[in-house]
Amino acid sequence: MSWDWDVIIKYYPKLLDGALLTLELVLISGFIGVALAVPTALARVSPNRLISTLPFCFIYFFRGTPLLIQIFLIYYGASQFEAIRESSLWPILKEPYWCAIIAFSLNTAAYSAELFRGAIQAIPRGELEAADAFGMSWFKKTRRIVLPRAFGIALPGYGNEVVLMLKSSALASTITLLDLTGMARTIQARTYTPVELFTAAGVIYLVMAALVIGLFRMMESYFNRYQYYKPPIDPLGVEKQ
Amino acid sequence: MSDSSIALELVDIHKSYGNLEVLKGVSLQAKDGDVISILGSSGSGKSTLLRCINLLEKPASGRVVISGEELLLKPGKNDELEAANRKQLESMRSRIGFVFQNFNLWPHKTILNNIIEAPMQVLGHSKEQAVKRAETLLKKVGLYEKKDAYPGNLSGGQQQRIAIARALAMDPQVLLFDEPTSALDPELVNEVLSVMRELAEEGRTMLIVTHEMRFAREVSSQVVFLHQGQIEEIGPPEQVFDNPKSQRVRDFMSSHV
Amino acid sequence: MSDSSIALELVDIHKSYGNLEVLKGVSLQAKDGDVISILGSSGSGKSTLLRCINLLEKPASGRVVISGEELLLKPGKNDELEAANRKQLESMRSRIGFVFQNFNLWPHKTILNNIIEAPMQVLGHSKEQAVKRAETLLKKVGLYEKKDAYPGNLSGGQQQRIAIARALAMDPQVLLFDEPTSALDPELVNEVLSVMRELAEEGRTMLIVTHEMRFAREVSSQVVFLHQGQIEEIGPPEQVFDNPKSQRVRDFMSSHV
Amino acid sequence: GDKIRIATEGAYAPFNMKNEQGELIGFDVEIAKALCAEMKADCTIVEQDWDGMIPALRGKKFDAIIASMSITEERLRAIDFTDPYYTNALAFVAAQGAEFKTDKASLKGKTLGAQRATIAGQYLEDELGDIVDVKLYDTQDNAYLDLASGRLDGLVSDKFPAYDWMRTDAGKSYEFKGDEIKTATVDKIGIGIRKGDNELKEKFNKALKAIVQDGTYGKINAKYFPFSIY
Amino acid sequence: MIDLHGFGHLLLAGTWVTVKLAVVSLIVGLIFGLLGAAAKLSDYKILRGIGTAYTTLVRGIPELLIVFAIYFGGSAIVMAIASWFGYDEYIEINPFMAGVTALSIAFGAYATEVFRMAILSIPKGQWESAQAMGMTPSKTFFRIILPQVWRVALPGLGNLFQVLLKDTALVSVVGLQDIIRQASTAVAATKEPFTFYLAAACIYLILTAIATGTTHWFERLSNPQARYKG
Ligand SMILES: Nc1ncnc2c1ncn2[C@@H]1O[C@H](COP(=O)(O)OP(=O)(O)OP(=O)(O)O)[C@@H](O)[C@H]1O
Ligand SMILES: Nc1ncnc2c1ncn2[C@@H]1O[C@H](COP(=O)(O)OP(=O)(O)OP(=O)(O)O)[C@@H](O)[C@H]1O
Ligand SMILES: [Mg+2]
Ligand SMILES: [Mg+2]
Repeated sequence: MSWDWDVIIKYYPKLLDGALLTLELVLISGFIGVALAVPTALARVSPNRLISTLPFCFIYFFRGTPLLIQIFLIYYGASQFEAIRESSLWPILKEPYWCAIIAFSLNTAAYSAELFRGAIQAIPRGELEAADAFGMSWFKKTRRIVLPRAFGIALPGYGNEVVLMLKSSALASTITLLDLTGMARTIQARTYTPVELFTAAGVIYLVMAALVIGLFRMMESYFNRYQYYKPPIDPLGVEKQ
Repeated sequence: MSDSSIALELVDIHKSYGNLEVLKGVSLQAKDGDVISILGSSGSGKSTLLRCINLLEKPASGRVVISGEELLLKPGKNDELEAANRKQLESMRSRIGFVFQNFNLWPHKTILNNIIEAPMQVLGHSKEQAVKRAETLLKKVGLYEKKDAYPGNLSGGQQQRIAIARALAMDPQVLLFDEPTSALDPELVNEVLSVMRELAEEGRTMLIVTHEMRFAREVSSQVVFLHQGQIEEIGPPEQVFDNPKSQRVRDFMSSHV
Repeated sequence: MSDSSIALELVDIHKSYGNLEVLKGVSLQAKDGDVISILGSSGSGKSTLLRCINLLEKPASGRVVISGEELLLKPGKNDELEAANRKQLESMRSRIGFVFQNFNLWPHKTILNNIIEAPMQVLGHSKEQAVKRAETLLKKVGLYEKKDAYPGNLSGGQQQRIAIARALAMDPQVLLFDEPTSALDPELVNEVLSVMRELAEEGRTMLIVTHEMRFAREVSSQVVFLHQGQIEEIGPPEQVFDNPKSQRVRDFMSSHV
Repeated sequence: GDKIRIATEGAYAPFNMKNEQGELIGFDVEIAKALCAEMKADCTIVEQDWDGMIPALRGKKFDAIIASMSITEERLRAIDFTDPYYTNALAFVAAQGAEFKTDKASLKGKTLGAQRATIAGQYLEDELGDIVDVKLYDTQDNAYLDLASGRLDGLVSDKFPAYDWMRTDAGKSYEFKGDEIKTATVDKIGIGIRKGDNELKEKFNKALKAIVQDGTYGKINAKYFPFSIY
Repeated sequence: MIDLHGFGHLLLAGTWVTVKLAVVSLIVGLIFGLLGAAAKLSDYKILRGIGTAYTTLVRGIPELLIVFAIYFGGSAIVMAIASWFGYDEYIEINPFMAGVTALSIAFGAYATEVFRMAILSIPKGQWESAQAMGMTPSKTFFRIILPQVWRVALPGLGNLFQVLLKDTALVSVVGLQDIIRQASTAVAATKEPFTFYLAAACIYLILTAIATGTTHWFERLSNPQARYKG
């Protein structure tokens, strides 16, 4: 078998289109996911059973079942019911794009919520007591102390989650979306060059993942800079003389 | 110390950890400008008492009154009391300064940010205002040049001074200090002492857990001796130090030459 | 104190954090049975000096000799020295007891397990042997009944006593104490003092960072005053306390009435 | 006789699938068994996931693929095929009673689906791509589901599996529309053989001829379809 | 309840495959993760480089590719060596071993990150107090640090285990029949996707309940002081 560069060159723009859709799906569901995960995690650590049960079930269900099945049930499953097809939700649920966003967001929300829960519980108690002792309200304490601190602890785990989400977004192709994987499959069905196309797509995935990993490295060294502090060039030494 | 209204009142505080009864009914009154030192051997419940005042520990029973306002309590889990009104608890806590025995600085914030955090977030001070006050305090405790360091980069005594500055930044009416000079050298102890005198003169009320007898003697208007979860002796420093009624206190004092 | 071979020798220790030069050449000698107190104001580098001895901090230059055996060092990263021979470092460390300023107990182990861990793992003692010794020590520091508690369940002073017991359990020849009595009440300070006297009589060598002048005076054979990264004054307690040569030391001492 | 290992997918009813006991059954499997009987070979039939099929054949995990695999240019670069053992046909499928004419004018504006990477999918894109909204699915089953959900007006599909589907509960209210579709290349199904394994290829070809001639093939065909698919 | 048309026992067989794969890969993967974290936190630049390359590369490429590379790449290499000695038959790499290898390499790369952060979150004083007593670095790590690391790492590892449980489906390309593969063959035979996918989801939920229970028990175990009463 010879390696066919022409195919890659010819279809690169299309692959990039696919990559763009992949990025779009990951970014949008990533943001919605975090927005859902934070309150979920906070509710999950509540000592109040009434408040912590619902998030527990949510996390349990969406972590517990395969994303493939979640997408399948949302896209194909929901549409089997007359009632849903008649309802006002149908214009949204009809679109594979929104079904993918819904499934990805809920899935990543569950995984991220579990990470944030762990991080919140890993904060030493004394640091929270210090906030309490100043009369910070629950909301202020959460916003100013708990979340920033938990964020620093959860970052690498969350980086994992984003990379995993990037890769599992390939499942969007099972509901007719032309994301990077969907695009590669469609093109190769025509050009008979699976190796070249999947390699090209693989390289794009690798580049995107490397970017995500690099971004998280940077965020980590920024948010956890207190662990790496070295004293500044001594301005006082100059002043003292 | 002009007027003598009651700034802080504790009534019959009880507290247990599991089967260990740590506080067995402690009652105490402090007037504006009072400085009360709390002595007692290690494990006698001094920290626990202080922590019960602002409900960091939930007492089993008892009442806390700050400047005439009673902290509203209701029965919670495990036979412990909890705040009946969150807002009230928060507002009370914001008026009570607390210096922890192990400092509890926030490791992910710089020294300056550790100090301005609560004034900005709780009292709603502007950033400039908070920074200005923080810098004054940092100079006072001699750590201005460390303002951009993180707590992990400080020596023990430096951390303790930051913890004191952080509590003072809130400008609280009542201050609770849990061994505030344990990591300080004698010079710094003197400085903390003079800061406290100033605060007392401004009419603030302080409860100070300490093991430094000299410090307690010089700063306090009242000395309390805790023993086995109860107040063994209470009185002005001269009485407790030089002429204690209780045998236990006499033994304790004699060990300190 | 029968023979007077040199138990610990530090030669010209330098140490910087970034551009902050903390130790600027500290040299010190201690003979068997010597008890050396290290005084100095907060941030003067006392903890850093102690930590350099067993290489918890990597000095920029200098030599450390323990009982005639020199700690082998080689240049490492950032212009700092590091151990040239890990095995030697570990064996030396096992012969040096260290009590941390902030205790550093292991929160996931019970008090008893905190104490028996190193004797079993490093010295290879059997469990019975280690437990027996640990229980003796726990009784000595008055915390036998807390042996199944976790560090998080202890008061500050109790934790400090465990930290001391943990170091003693290794039966080390040289002991480094970083403010071992900061959280203790006067009675306990006296007890620690008498423990240290016993240890000195057995010929062990101790370096003690402390802010308690009375303690330093009573226990030490030598007193060292650190100032701006250097030894400002060194001598027997009578000299340093009552008749210091240096103006700085005189100021410092005068603050302690 | 010889030992031959034959792979099939087990997920393409009615050609290859599994029964409740987990045994492989279906048209492909019966043909495979008939061929083996004819060759007097000692055959084992193994199950292999579709994506790993060609690599595993090349990796000598088995010797032949009888899994309704179309003979395509692309595959011919990697493996060899025997003579075709059946010929596929395409057809439109839509709901019974639906207004669905198959001339281009009437198809205009409709949403049609097909399985990706199949002749049907290519036909849709090439011939009707400009006038209909094309949706491509990973599996034929998903395309059926979207027909049921109403997202699709109709689909273009291999005729035989669709025929089988229409006999199940899920497919019983659908029917073929119009005539069989004429495509540029005829979709022939063959037995995949490792390149260079000509001896085996010839054996299969001979056996195939034999079972078609002696009526064994016809009997198997009749079990599945009331029309000839050879 | 739902009618599985007699395919239930196949799903159970798939469950057993999934569980075996997941548990073995978890154990091996945890070892990879610890080694990876140790490398990334090491003082040596080369080790850090290797760690970074491992996590970036393995997390960057699709897991399916790793499975392919190990299984087909592995057997190709073995066979190339064998044919050198004149042995030309198919040599199968045990699919289970290949699956475990691939899944644990992938799991390890993600676990590396979780362990690394958990280790960093342990206060420096914990290392120091052990070292000050002359404990070796490995004793310090295994006796003092690791027991405290679990509490911080468990939620992240729990997540990864959930992903692993589902990634076992990738291994169907090398011929292992996990839950998803069994479910989809049942779907192909019966044309009832919802029945079987829901059944598969239920099985996963049961497995998850067990996994979650175990993690929570382990989390409690690694935080003993919370349980101490007076
Ligand atoms: N990790 C670090 N990074 C940067 N600076 C540090 C670090 N640790 C200590 N320092 C600085 O080094 C100086 C000496 O610290 P050290 O802990 O030795 O003081 P000390 O004499 O023990 O003081 P104290 O009596 O308060 O414990 C201090 O100014 C401190 O801020
Ligand atoms: N979380 C806890 N769980 C169980 N017991 C506890 C807990 N906290 C404190 N205790 C016990 O309660 C008693 C009182 O503790 P407390 O911290 O109030 O002592 P203290 O008077 O402040 O002592 P110190 O002078 O040593 O700080 C001690 O015996 C301690 O072991
Ligand atoms: Mg205390
Ligand atoms: Mg210090």
